[in-house]
Amino acid sequence: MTPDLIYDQMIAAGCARKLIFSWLGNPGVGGLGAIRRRIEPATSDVPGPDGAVAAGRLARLEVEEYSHFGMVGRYTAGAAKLPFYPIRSYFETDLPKANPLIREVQSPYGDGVVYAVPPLRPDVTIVHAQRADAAGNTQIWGLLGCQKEAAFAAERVIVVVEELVDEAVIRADPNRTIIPGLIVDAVVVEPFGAHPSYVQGAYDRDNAFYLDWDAITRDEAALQAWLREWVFDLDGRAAYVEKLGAERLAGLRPGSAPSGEVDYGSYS
Amino acid sequence: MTPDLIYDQMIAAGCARKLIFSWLGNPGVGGLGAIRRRIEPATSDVPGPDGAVAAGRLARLEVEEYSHFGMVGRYTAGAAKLPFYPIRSYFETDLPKANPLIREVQSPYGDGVVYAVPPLRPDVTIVHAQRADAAGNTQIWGLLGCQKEAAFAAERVIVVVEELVDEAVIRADPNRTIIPGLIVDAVVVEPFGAHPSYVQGAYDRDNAFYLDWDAITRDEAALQAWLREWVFDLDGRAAYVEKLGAERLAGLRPGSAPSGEVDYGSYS
Amino acid sequence: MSASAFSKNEMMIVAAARELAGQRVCFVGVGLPNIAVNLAKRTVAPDLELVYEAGVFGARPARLPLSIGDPTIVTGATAVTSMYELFSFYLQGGLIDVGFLGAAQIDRFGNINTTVIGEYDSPKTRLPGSGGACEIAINARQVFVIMRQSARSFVDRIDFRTSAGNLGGAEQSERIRREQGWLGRGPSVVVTDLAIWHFDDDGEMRVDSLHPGVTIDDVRATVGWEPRAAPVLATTPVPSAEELRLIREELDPGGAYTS
Amino acid sequence: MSASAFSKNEMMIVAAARELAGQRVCFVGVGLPNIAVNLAKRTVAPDLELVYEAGVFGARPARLPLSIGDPTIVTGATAVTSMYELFSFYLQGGLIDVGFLGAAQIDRFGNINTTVIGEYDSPKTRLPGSGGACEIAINARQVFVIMRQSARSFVDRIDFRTSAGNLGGAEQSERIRREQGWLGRGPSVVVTDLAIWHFDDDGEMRVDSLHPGVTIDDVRATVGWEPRAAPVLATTPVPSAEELRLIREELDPGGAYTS
Repeated sequence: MTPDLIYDQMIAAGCARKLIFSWLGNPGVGGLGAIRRRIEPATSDVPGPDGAVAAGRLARLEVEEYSHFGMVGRYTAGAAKLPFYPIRSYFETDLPKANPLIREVQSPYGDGVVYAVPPLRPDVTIVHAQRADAAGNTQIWGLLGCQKEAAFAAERVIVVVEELVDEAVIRADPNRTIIPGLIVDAVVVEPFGAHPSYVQGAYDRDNAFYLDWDAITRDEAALQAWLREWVFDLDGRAAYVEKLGAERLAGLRPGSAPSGEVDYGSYS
Repeated sequence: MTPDLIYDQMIAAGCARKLIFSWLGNPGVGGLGAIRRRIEPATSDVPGPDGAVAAGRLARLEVEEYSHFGMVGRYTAGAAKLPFYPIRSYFETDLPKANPLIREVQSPYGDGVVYAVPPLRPDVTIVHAQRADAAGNTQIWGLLGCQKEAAFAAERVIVVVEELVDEAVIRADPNRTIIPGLIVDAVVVEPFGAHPSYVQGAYDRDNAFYLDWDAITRDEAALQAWLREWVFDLDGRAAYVEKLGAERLAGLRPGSAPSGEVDYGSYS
Repeated sequence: MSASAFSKNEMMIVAAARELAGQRVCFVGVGLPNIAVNLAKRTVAPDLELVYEAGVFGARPARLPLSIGDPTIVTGATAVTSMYELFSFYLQGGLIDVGFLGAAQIDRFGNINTTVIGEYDSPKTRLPGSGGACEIAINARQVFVIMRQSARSFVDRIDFRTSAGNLGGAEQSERIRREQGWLGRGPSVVVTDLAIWHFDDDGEMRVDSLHPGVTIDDVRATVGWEPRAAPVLATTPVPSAEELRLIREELDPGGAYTS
Repeated sequence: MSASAFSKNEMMIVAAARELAGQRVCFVGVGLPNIAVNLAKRTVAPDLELVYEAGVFGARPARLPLSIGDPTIVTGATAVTSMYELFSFYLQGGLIDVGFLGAAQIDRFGNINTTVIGEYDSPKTRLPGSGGACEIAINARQVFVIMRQSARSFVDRIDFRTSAGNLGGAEQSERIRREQGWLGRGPSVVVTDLAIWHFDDDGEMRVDSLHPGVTIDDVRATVGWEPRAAPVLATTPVPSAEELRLIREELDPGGAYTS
């Protein structure tokens, strides 16, 4: 939906053929070089300094582009098994010309036309959350984005959590459950798994990383070196977190802002 | 959406000309006599024993009928200013024949037809909730039903709450806010305001009332007598609650089932 | 009533509950399905995920819910969602294995009426309406029905088709389900106070098991068409002492459903 | 930089923030709008309700949000919703008074490009894309734009119309807005590092105020058409010491936006 640093990394590593999105960038900082190099002909013709995964050797990135609400509508239609989702966006813009999957649909009440977007059904949706139980029942607070819709729309769902909790913790507050274990295929317990991004209540965005990325992403060699150092040469995510160092991570911890409790009542 | 006792009371009192709904009844108990008498010709021809508000003197009740998802779709379209909402219901049922507002709409992707329901924009939506602040920011836990959609779809919104709380209570847990004060026209603080129904964590359904209602609603005279005693002759809702009696209400209090707390984190 | 004696309603509820053995996710309808599913959760299907249309997934009601919007279905549940999300993502999204419905009228192909007896615009009896039934009927993978059986309820022609069953037969039903992309295969069992019915390949229901003390003539006398019976009719096993105890002590101590 | 001196970017942000005086509900776009709106909330519009597209209504960010999905917009907010609900009920539902957008290119009628420079299929520069901008542009009651002004950004023809402004002029814009039932009246102000622009009755933008030290020739040199100017050009009041303090000490101590 909103490709940022992690997409830039995956695309630099050659993991993607096509991007379906509504906004791309390094939020609050700048652009994403690996993605731009695979979209802009002037830069994508330049071979990268590195071997097989250098940008210059990779095919142009296919692009299928919507607005935010369009992407939300696509996931919603995917989750609800609807053939389309109607929204009032796109009139008098060039987006329907750029993307022929954005189509008009007539209201059956004779009051005009709206635009439609088609359902999106990801092969896999990966959601990061504060906590889940072993059955995959997942709770999130703070921004929810479009994670529920993207999970329900997907063929498979992987939940990455800061903390594995007892089922009783989940069942004590069922209104916080965003994704039921019913649709979850795997729960991965990986503290700091959202780094360099943040998790509400757990840690802040590592803004130094975002700022540093701006220089790295402009230079294909630097990007490939970063991938070697921080991805390929490390034995999994735990090693990545260890390499970041305890001090850096501790500096990302927010102060406390407790929610308060409510009472569901015991009815027996 | 699901007319139950309070609708039966309002219709017996002559407050309604038309019912737009998906299910009607006394949940878990039986039927709603006042409504049935204004729909079934055999009974609606019988004049009521009481004066102007007797069922027999009132016109037949207009009926506009959907399924649950149809009503949800109507409110959703109303809240989102969509000209229609598409759902996969109604195929091969008699509902579209009974209600010509249920119409087919073609998918613009050439993969068939779904049904559409039209937007519903209530003049007023009344929501009962556990708590709100003075600005109308309203929090609900437990069943959410279609209250958010119905509130956003409405011209005016009245929130009735068990408890008025400080703004800080709301802001401590923004994920629990279902309705923002922005769309609320009035906050009414009325403990036990949902009686004889329940409020999660606050009180249980007064089941004796529902059982008693079955006899009352079958007999127009008994129903009108109930309205006199419990509505017309009382000076507002507080008098109704007082008349119920502290003992009866105390018996409806559930045990405690606390939600636990989460931490939003302080990011400054 | 002694533990060995039982009412027709108790037999019906027990038989319906047993049909849920091995099922995973059940959408619970209002009325009789509510008690049958709650009994199943306590007996043959402890892992059954109960879904209530008011917006609950994974309910663990501590008592029999008085309605399908009872607060006891929320406390201790896995998840609460809006009705929008429940109907969109869980039901229409195809996550429901069994939809458990009641009915006022049913025909031989399992089509259901819960709307009106008589003409729609001038009904003899106004019934509750669809609620979520018409969408459960086409989106749940299978539909189970529980209802009392009588000449007024098992009819040759239902007065209003609220919820689609096997339509005019299996051939038509399968074609339309395929064409429309319905996720459900339609009705698979009807449990009454007299018998257990399943569906033949042509989509018509067939008596497979008579409850203790019920004869095939009792069934014929309460069906508005010439009913089909399995070549060898089983007898439904009587309720166990534990099943009866659960109904009488935990689920329906007032006997509202079962007396 | 002393308190009395200020950068062009600081002047732009201060001028943009002041335009929000008296407004109630503001949808905050990514980038420059984020800092302008947060400054307004601390100065001319303390009651402003900040709406962030990631799903927050009534944000009270304790610091300048690093992005429009920063956790500081959640803590202490009035409400968090899904993006679905935010775009459906708040934005498309018509509850937003002002949508505050940035832009890479703008034309004289306030149409905006944030998609590509050059051909769409073979772009010279790939920009971020619409995000929520194309829906904000037609659903927010008014649109405010903040952007740096240059011959590359104020162009006679934008390369791609991401978000509708006054289309080919007010007549066409009003007709289409009426026909399509758009809730928004379109762009009403553009604030740049040089000037403040509003829109004439015919839908074309007009310079109303020049920032201190800027001449109309500076403006002409950075606009790809012959720009219109108000008969009497105002001079934008300089940033106050308090406005500068808020920017430098609280909102952008690193100077990312304002240096």
